[in-house]
Amino acid sequence: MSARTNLAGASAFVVLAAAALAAPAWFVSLATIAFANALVVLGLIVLWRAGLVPFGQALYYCVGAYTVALLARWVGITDAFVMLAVSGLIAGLVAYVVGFLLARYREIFFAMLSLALSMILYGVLVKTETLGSTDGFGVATPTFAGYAPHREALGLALYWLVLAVGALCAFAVSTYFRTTAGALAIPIRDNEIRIEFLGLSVNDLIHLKLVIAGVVGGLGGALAAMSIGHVDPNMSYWTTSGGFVFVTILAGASSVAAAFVGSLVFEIVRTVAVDLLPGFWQMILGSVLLLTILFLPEGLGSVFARLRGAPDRGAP
Amino acid sequence: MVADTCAKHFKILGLTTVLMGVSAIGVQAQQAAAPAPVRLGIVSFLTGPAASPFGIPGRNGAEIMIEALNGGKVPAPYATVGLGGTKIEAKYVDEAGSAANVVTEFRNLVQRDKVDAVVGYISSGSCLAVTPVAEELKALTVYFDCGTPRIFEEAARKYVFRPSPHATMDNTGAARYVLSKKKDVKFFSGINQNYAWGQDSWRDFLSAMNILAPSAKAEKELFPKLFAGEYGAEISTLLTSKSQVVHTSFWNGDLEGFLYQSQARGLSKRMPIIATTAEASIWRMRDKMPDGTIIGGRGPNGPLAPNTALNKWFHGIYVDRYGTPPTYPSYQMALAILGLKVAWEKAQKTKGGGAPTTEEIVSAFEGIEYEAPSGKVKLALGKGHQGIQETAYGTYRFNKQKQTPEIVDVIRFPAECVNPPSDVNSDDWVKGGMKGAKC
Amino acid sequence: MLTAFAIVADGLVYAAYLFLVAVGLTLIFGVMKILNVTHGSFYAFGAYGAATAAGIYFDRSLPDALGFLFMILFAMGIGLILGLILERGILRLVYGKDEVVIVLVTYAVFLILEDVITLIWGPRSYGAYQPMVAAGSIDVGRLTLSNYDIGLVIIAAALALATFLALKRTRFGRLLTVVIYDRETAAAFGVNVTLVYTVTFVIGAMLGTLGGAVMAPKISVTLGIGVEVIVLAFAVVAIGGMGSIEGALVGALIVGLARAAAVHLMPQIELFIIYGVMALVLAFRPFGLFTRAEPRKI
Amino acid sequence: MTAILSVRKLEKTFGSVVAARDISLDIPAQQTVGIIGANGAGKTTFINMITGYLRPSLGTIWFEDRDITGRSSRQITRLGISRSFQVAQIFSSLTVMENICAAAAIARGPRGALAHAWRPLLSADTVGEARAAAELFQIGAYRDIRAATLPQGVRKLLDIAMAVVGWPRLLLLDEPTSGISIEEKFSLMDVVMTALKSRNITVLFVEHDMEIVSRFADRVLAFYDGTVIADGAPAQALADTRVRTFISGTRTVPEAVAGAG
Repeated sequence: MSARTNLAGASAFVVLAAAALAAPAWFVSLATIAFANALVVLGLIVLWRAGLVPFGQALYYCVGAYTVALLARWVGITDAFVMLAVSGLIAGLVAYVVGFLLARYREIFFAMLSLALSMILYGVLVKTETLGSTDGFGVATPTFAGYAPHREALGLALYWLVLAVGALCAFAVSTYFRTTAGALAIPIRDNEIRIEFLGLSVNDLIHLKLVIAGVVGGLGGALAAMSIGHVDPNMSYWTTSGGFVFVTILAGASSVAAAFVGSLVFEIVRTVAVDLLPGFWQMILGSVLLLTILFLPEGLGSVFARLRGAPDRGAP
Repeated sequence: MVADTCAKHFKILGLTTVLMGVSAIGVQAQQAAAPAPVRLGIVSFLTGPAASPFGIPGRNGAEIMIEALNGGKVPAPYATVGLGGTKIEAKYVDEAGSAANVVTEFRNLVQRDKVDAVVGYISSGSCLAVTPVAEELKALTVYFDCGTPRIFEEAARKYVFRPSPHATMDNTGAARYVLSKKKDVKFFSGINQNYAWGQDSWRDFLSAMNILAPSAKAEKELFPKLFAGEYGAEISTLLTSKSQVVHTSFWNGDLEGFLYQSQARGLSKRMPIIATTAEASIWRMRDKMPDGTIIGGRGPNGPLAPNTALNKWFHGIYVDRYGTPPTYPSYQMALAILGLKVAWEKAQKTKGGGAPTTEEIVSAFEGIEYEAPSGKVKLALGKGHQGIQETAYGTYRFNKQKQTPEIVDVIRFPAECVNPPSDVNSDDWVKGGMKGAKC
Repeated sequence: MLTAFAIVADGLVYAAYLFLVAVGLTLIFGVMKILNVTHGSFYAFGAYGAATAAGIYFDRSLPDALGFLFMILFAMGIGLILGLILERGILRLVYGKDEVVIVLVTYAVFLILEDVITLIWGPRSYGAYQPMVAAGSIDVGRLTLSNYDIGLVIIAAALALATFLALKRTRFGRLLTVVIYDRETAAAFGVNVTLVYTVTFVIGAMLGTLGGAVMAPKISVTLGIGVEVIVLAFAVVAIGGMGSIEGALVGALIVGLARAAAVHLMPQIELFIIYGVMALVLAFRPFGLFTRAEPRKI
Repeated sequence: MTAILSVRKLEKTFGSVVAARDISLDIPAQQTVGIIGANGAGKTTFINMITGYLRPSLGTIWFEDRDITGRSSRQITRLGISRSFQVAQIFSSLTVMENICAAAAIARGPRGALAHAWRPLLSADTVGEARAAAELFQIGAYRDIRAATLPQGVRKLLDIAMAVVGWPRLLLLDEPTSGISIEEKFSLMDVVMTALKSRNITVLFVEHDMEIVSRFADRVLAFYDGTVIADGAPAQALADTRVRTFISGTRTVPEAVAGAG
């Protein structure tokens, strides 16, 4: 079973990677940003399965993005791989520290506290005038182990990087879902007490999930910063987090691939809405969200599950 | 079961691939029918808090300007149709959203819609985010409203231009006006929104005051959060201070709310408020704008614009169409579009006819001087990419007989008085004593 | 001395503002367990409604006080209609879903309503300053206070008292208390929970529009005012304890006074006050000041 | 015979309500003890204190010569005390096999959550362990069924199987037959008790049905008003006057009053 899934994932990866050569440049960069955001959504799915919905996941996105921007600005490092590794590490570290507090909370209190934390980072960045306050600052063009592409080549390189990191994270997370700690996500939502009575700390399990979500969120932010070429404190604002939760609802938590499809669909819907009705695109987005919840409560991922006849599970 | 869920991936990933493919095909179909006119992407806030004061007036300015250009109705020397005889086709895009959204939509305009140039951007954050992308895509981009001097000070740019002056002028001008009206200022305060625009504005104003009136002391430096709405505590703080003037770079909703509240509590009688963007609000606030408020319009725009034929024409067609006078974003938009026209036609002339290439327009654009409804502009800074204009400040008075806002005691400051010389960072220039200012 | 007085006065005014925007939110959460993002839209509709009413009423040389009443009634009328449409038309379809999913439903409705505002009122901003101008001001030393602000504090206090009495003394209020305390038992004892939900949501919506209506004279009614209010109200409610009216009152007072003190004494930290207080309170009392965790029965 | 569990002067108060008081007793290894008592008599409070869900107000609890008073349920589980629940506490989104595997993986694995993020839930040794437990409780046929859809009896057995898969030495069963029809009760208890005996587990079980108690228990603890009013072999304990009056209901109240007088 697992082998077949991995094969399917690998072939989809190859097809997606090749598709970039045929797709127009603007679409490649749209997909790059969409897949970078999908990493944050992937982290949300990890938490979502355990019934936890943070309204402040943008915290890690922003930490990852600023890490990339500051590495270039202060240290002079522009190598994409080094920047990614450091961003993931730092975002994970932030999640680890914050996790000691957050892991004790559930439901709406978890959501609100995570929101408060991300807004505190927002406040700090707004106060940091040397980093351009709300205007933010530019991110140096990344290099790839010595290779320094420009224009279309840069767009493709970034797209492939995002795709590769996305595939690795998707593989890692879906492997994690099969481990004991990973499989105990929905059980946390169903029945925390039983897990405690089996001898495992639910708070520790959640702490671990927070770190995983933080690392992938940080990687997402790092990749987004590289492909946007600019960072600003808005990346930590609550509406940014709201956007990620929006995509998670759209995608559903039933599979890791849904994060990528959902994120791409969201970007396409948004850009089409802005194109068609420049003054009223929020209305279109809101309607899409509402209709998704009403008619596809388990997200886009569930459509495929229904086709297969498998029972839905995952989203709360 | 657990393993089972992962088996869905195949179909989902398949869908993603199909989506990418379909979009790619759709786009290629679109590209086939390339239109003959010059295509412009016009970007401004069409939704959100900045739409009403800046985005919509900016778009309106573009709308009537493009219409008049296409009809060949703009007074001389701009009477040629469109750009060098070719009509303009505009596509209006919303600036609202994250930096990622702004950059994505910019790429869409350039790479998908194949526009010949992009004119727009109100937020400094947008301009900073778009600049490297414009350079990378070699896409001619003309900013119309964003204020940060950083765009051309952080690096030399090739494809990006901003005819409207940057925000340093607004605040050095404000300091000079205050001091020319109240020579004995001992204490002054500031209330600015806690984000880049407010912080930068206060820093420039403070530095300029420190240079021009070293004995005057900044008393309260208030930074309420953006869109706070309720300013009771800030007004109390100012009321209990010794300040003789308050500086603010608030705009639209925040400015109006602050002015309503400070009027109700007598603050505006105690000390004049110098509001660097208030020109955009006078037509809405009318008699609710306190008399004596010092009004800025981010340059010689609106009632502060020079009394020229071009200005009268622009003001006239705008009022006819929209029923309200044009405010500074409309003037800045007209400035940007006319700049593009001048550069375009100069390039065309150099070339000896036919549509100029982006490279040709870009080199023609550098350092041009021309006249717009807001008077003369010269692209003197940032290696010929950043415009300077004179600026003007005045004092507000609501004329009760004519039932109309008036700006009196207008003082005009020459461009070289309130702008740094080329190749000097504006922050350093102000802090270093505004050397070389020709007033 | 004057500064201390100013801090208290400003703090009370800000607290009144916070309480007025938070009370409807906490009521709906208490009864229905819905964290209602649409509350921001209610606030905005209330402000726009009040501005429209002010436009209709003033300039006709009618008494000012009645004009204020007209603005409030007009705005609350909008709240009534909007609340009914949303509860009957949309929310009832999603009852029983996860709390967080319902939050997202209200978020979706909020996005839609943001554009509905543009459709109805256009992008321009509106003023409704007449009541504040008419109210005048009084001087306390160098400090001039707006009578309208004092009125705002009185309105907030009266509203707090009224909600308190309504919950304790009226039949419907006691019914609400029962539903807040234990929904299932209430239903089992024959309380018509569906009706209670509808009425509560409509009252919450009307309180939201009331908040917008009384703030409208102080602010410029413009696009996006609802967004700012949401997080503010959420924070107050989270600090006080979700669903607790006393909590909203105390939360508003804490944040109001803390913010006023910050503006007067340390303006640099103003930006962090609300989230700082919220993170601090939640760190020590995870369920807010006025709610307690209930241990699960096994 | 040494005691596996010893409690001394155990007391639990909630405000002014006394839920348990002055409980002192020893349970020898491999004994099967039935706990009886009316609702609110303190049976579940007693179990909750031993398993760490409630912290005693006073008194001490010793397990295998170790003071476990006030330790968390998680730690106590790791020391070898397991429990089942009045309402089966199972993971309804997982299959029967996954439920038991989760229990087995936790019981066999280390304490930290991180260590569980490397091993698959369905690894060879947990599956083997889980399969054995499923066979032991005769629910192997339901292996791949989602727990949410299980019949009540199987839910109960699954709940107990999850408690047993970690090889506890002391097991507390909170009303194992609640919610089960009278016809099924005995067969269910047969399965459970046979399984537990085969693993040499000391058992405390709460039960309302006196027939079941007298059939399966070696010893009976009768709870009334927060304390133990009778302790002894089933025949002896069930014959106690107060037990007959307050718990088993085989004696009418006037007699009880007379007897008490």
